[in-house]
Amino acid sequence: MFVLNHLWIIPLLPLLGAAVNGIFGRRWPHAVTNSIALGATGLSFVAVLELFREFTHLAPANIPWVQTYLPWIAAGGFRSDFSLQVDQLTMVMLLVVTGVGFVIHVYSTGYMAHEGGYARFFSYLNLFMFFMLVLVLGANYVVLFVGWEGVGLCSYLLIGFYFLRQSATNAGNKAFWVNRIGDFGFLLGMFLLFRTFGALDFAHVLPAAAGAPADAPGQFGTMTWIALLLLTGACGKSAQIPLYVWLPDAMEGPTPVSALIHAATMVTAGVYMVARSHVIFLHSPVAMTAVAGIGALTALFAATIGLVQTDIKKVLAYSTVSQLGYMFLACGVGAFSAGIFHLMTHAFFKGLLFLAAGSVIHATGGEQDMRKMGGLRKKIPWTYWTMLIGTLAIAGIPGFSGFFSKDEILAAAFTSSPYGSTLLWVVGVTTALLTSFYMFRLIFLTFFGSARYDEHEVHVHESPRNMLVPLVILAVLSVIGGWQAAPALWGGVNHFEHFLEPVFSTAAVVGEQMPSPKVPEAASLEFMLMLVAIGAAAIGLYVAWRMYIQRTGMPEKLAESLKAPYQLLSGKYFVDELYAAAIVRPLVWISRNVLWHVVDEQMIDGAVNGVADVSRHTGNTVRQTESGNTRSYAAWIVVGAIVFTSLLLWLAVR
Amino acid sequence: MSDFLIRHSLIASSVVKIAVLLFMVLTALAYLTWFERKVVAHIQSRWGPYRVGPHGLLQPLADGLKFIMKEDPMPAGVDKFVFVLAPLLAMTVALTALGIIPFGPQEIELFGRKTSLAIVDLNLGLLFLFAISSLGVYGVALAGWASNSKYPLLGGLRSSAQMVSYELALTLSVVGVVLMAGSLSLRDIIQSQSGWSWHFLPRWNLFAGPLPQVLGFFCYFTAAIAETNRAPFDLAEAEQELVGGFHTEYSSMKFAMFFMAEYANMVTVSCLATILFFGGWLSPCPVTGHWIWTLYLPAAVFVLGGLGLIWDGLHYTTPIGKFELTVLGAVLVGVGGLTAAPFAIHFAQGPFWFLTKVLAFLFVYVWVRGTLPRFRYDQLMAIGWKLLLPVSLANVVFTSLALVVKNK
Amino acid sequence: MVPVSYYVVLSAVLFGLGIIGFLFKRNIITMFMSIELMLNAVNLAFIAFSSVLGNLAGQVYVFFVIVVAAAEAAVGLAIVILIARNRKTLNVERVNLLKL
Amino acid sequence: MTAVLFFLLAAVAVAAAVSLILQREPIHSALSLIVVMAALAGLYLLLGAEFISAVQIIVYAGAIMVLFIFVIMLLNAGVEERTQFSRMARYIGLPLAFVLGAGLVYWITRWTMGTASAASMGSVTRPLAMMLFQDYVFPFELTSILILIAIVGAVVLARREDERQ
Repeated sequence: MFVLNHLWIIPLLPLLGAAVNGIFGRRWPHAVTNSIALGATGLSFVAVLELFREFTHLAPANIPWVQTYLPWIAAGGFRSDFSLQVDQLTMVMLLVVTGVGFVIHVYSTGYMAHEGGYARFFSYLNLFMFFMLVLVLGANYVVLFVGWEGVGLCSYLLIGFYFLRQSATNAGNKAFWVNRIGDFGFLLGMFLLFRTFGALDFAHVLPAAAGAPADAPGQFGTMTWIALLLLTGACGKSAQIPLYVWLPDAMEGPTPVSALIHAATMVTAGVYMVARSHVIFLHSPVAMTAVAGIGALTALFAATIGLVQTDIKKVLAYSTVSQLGYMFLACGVGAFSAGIFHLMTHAFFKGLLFLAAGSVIHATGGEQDMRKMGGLRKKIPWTYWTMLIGTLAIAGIPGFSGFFSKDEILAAAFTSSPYGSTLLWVVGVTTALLTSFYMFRLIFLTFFGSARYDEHEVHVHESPRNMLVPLVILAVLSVIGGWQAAPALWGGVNHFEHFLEPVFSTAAVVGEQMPSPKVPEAASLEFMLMLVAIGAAAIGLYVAWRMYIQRTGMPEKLAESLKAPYQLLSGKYFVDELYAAAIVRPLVWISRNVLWHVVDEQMIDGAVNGVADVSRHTGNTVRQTESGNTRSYAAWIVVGAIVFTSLLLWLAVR
Repeated sequence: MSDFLIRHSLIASSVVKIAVLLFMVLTALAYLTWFERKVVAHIQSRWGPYRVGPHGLLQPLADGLKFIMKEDPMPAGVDKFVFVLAPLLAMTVALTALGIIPFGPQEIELFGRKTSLAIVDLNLGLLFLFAISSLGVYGVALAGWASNSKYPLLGGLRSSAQMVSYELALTLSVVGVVLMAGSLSLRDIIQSQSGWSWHFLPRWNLFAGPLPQVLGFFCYFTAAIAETNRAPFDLAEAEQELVGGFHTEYSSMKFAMFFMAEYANMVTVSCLATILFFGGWLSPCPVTGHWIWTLYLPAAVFVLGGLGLIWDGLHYTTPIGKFELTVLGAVLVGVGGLTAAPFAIHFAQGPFWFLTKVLAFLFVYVWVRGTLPRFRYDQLMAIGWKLLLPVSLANVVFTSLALVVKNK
Repeated sequence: MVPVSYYVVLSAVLFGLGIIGFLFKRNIITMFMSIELMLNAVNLAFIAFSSVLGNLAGQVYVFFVIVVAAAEAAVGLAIVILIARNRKTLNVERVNLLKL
Repeated sequence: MTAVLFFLLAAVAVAAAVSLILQREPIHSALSLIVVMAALAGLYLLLGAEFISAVQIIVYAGAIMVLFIFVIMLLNAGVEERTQFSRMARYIGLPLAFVLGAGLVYWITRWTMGTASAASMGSVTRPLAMMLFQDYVFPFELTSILILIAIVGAVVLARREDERQ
């Protein structure tokens, strides 16, 4: 029961690592920095494992296990403590975060070995771990929000890690601002929550919400508003339409960062939050529909963009966005456990893919454009194989983890009523097809065909072992990561879902108030859907093979023939430009011409200078009395004496 | 007439006492100058005044005549008011101080009113004595300032600084006695010293009490000499460096006033020394038992002195001398007989012993002047601040400690 | 016997005179004396009240006032000497560098 | 008897205070002030505060004023020049002083107070000492420290520059 009683250990270790590295690391050799950073993360991973062991022996009555450390804010009726909480959902997140995080730390020691600001990088990374753990461990929305903002900060710092590159800093700012919008919504949601339930602890809010009456379909009640506001925050953090624009640019950061923060952990915080407050969402059909719709739309949208990207990391970024859409879709159709399941598997294979991509970039000496690669299969076999596994996983090839999670989501989307619908399912399947297409496109462009780079300049070399080992680990995980759900195929029990049952049981509770979310589905139907999904994946694979292995001239022709759509896709639907024209430029104009020239210069400076002038002039006038003549002063003293004495006497007689 | 006097007996008696005291004191002062000159002369093995009268006994008269006769110039550019005020002030203060001194224990009957042998008998006598004598500095300072001349100014500055400095030591050195007597009234202080230790040693503060006030007396007397601007502390009127000091510009009666003020101060200080440390009017020998004959000591002294004078007069060269000395001797014998008379014998004791002691002190004054060289100014200040002040403070502390121990 | 209010009135008058002196003398030393005069007036009031109330505290306070006056005189006159030494004058109206 | 003495001394005190103001020669002002103090000492005697009156003479007349005169002699302060730089003091100074004084007198006369009884308390010296060294011992020590500080300050202030080293 040690770790359970001292939950604070888990987040504190990375914080210490961050502090030590951040303060002293600059003078230390890499070995020391490594040992500290890895030690901190690894220890907290071990602690999480131990926690898991203890957690399994915990009586169901004690779950969620809440530990309150010290009161933080106590203002009037509002009270918020530094309190951490553990339940099954948190457990999963903890394992993912610390596990993948540790692996990526190990990878980073190899990847960043030749970069400047080594200690700074690891200090940021540890700091991110700390905040992420706080986020998932928080027992109330406030602590969760602290972690939420903290990871946002770290993401900003790490995107702008190469702060000498203008693009990097811009990307960092962009991420920060876009997240602000989401956080604004999140805050409003929290306020509304507090106003409705008088507390922000999950322990209070969720049961209360469960007890509260649900909004009718199409009704915009309090629940709906809360849910929608929270959804805004989730969209910001998890890069959903319309706030996804920051994630692709976030690829400016070092690849491990992309892997850890912008694929595996942080960007899934939104999903986590939605799942955490699933009760509220379940109480508002509108919100559920919104979640599902946004998720599906994002998934398809990002996938289409991913089709034509040439930057290897950009492709992965858009695929991340679309996968996140998948998760939202899952939550939107009430299959929260499926969403979390996909979150986990996605953490495995997308982390793997990013790391592998990083390895490729590392191998080709910083080259990110796939058109300048090719034929690397022989040169960097380890990377090739692991990346292939990751691709298979994400494409949903049976037996790999991605297959199980994606299949579950699609099934839920198709079957679960009232949320599910055929349309959602179709979108999901299409997305799956596109996904497998662009992923295999990536593989073929990178590893097959003839080398399109200059052999003499670029000496392709396999990455060092401390980069390959993480790849292998993640590859293994991407394979077996989904097998807990496997038994469901032959009518067995889905262990993962079963494990998360207690958390989402409230969904069942709510379910009694509305048409049951899941109709008992016929195994045959299930099987059918599965086949369709596999088929979609296969088609994607085949088309990619046709286009990039057999008839390599085809893509250009295609681009020629379908010029407009191609431009549209490669221009990412010109969303950035749209935002720039619609929001950014007006804002800048207003800031410059109104806020700066009018408010700041006229009003604020005017007020300050005015005060200064007034005091100066009064001083000038009063100064005349300071004649430096003692006798005048004496006279003044007498005046004071008269006033004072008369006052005293008046008081005495009155 | 007489009943008027009786009705206002307070004023009347005071007036009479003042008149008598003034007469006696002024005469005494005059002859004090003669005394000093004689003594110093003999110390320096000279004859001193010899011409005017036998043994120069009429010299004071001559001096007085000279003072009165002399022209009294008012130097140019002096501040007239202050210039005149200064000597008056000095004189007045000096004489006023004498008014508090009690000369004897008994009370006398004046206009049906018993009053003591002092003009006033305050229960804060000592304090007022110091209060008045602390004003003495003004005479000197103002004189120095008003003369509008550099030597007086320097002298005045010096003496005012000197007096202010030594006043501290003077006052502090007395505190021991006051503590032991537990009173500020001179009469009480004297009374507190009555009695004998081991039947022969009078319990005077100098060598009796919880803590013999030897230190106190040393400080007191040194400071007193400085207070009165007497040698060796007479820097205010150091002829060699400042011509005449603060009274350079003064002449005739004004100068005489300063002169008299100085001697009056000497007398006051001597009286105070007698009172504080030597048991005032108390007889040095117990008048009880087989010491009873000492009651006749005054008479004996007077008679023997008178007889001696007569003998000397008979052998004197000049006829006037023969006459005067014999007459004087006869008067003395008469006085001696008077004091031996039963109705006066007890009354005579106090004044006799008191004046004897005072005379002794005055002799010491002159003796010191004739013996010691003058101090340098820095030495003067050093002695005042670095020697007398600490010592007298220590004296106060030790005395109070001794008292505490004794009262335990 | 004299009513105490007479004494207090006298002290008030002396105090007022002190103020006038303080206002109308130019010589620093004389102004200083005026201050001393005011202190004395206050002392008189103290003593008068202490005697009418039969409470010696008033006299104790007078004692303290005198002590403080002594200290004040010591320091103040030292300052006066400095002023006279530096400004070569004792007229306060010519010692007015501290202005504007 | 006391009434006569009171009015006598009071007249002397006021006259001397006036002359303190009117004299142009600092030393004359000083002398007038001494007279005031002497008169006040007499008044203290009338009020039965004999000890304080003695202290008044010793400290004020005997020490403080000597210091004043000493400084006057040292600086050779001549007749003060009647400059009129301070409009404030020139025009409203006198009215102010009169307002204050008159106001005080007015208010005082409004109160009815007992009569001062010198005889009421006999020799106050002993009880005064008791009070001073028992009830007020702390302020007493404080004043002693104050005096010490004043001495040091005066010495430091008054010594010449070249004596510094």
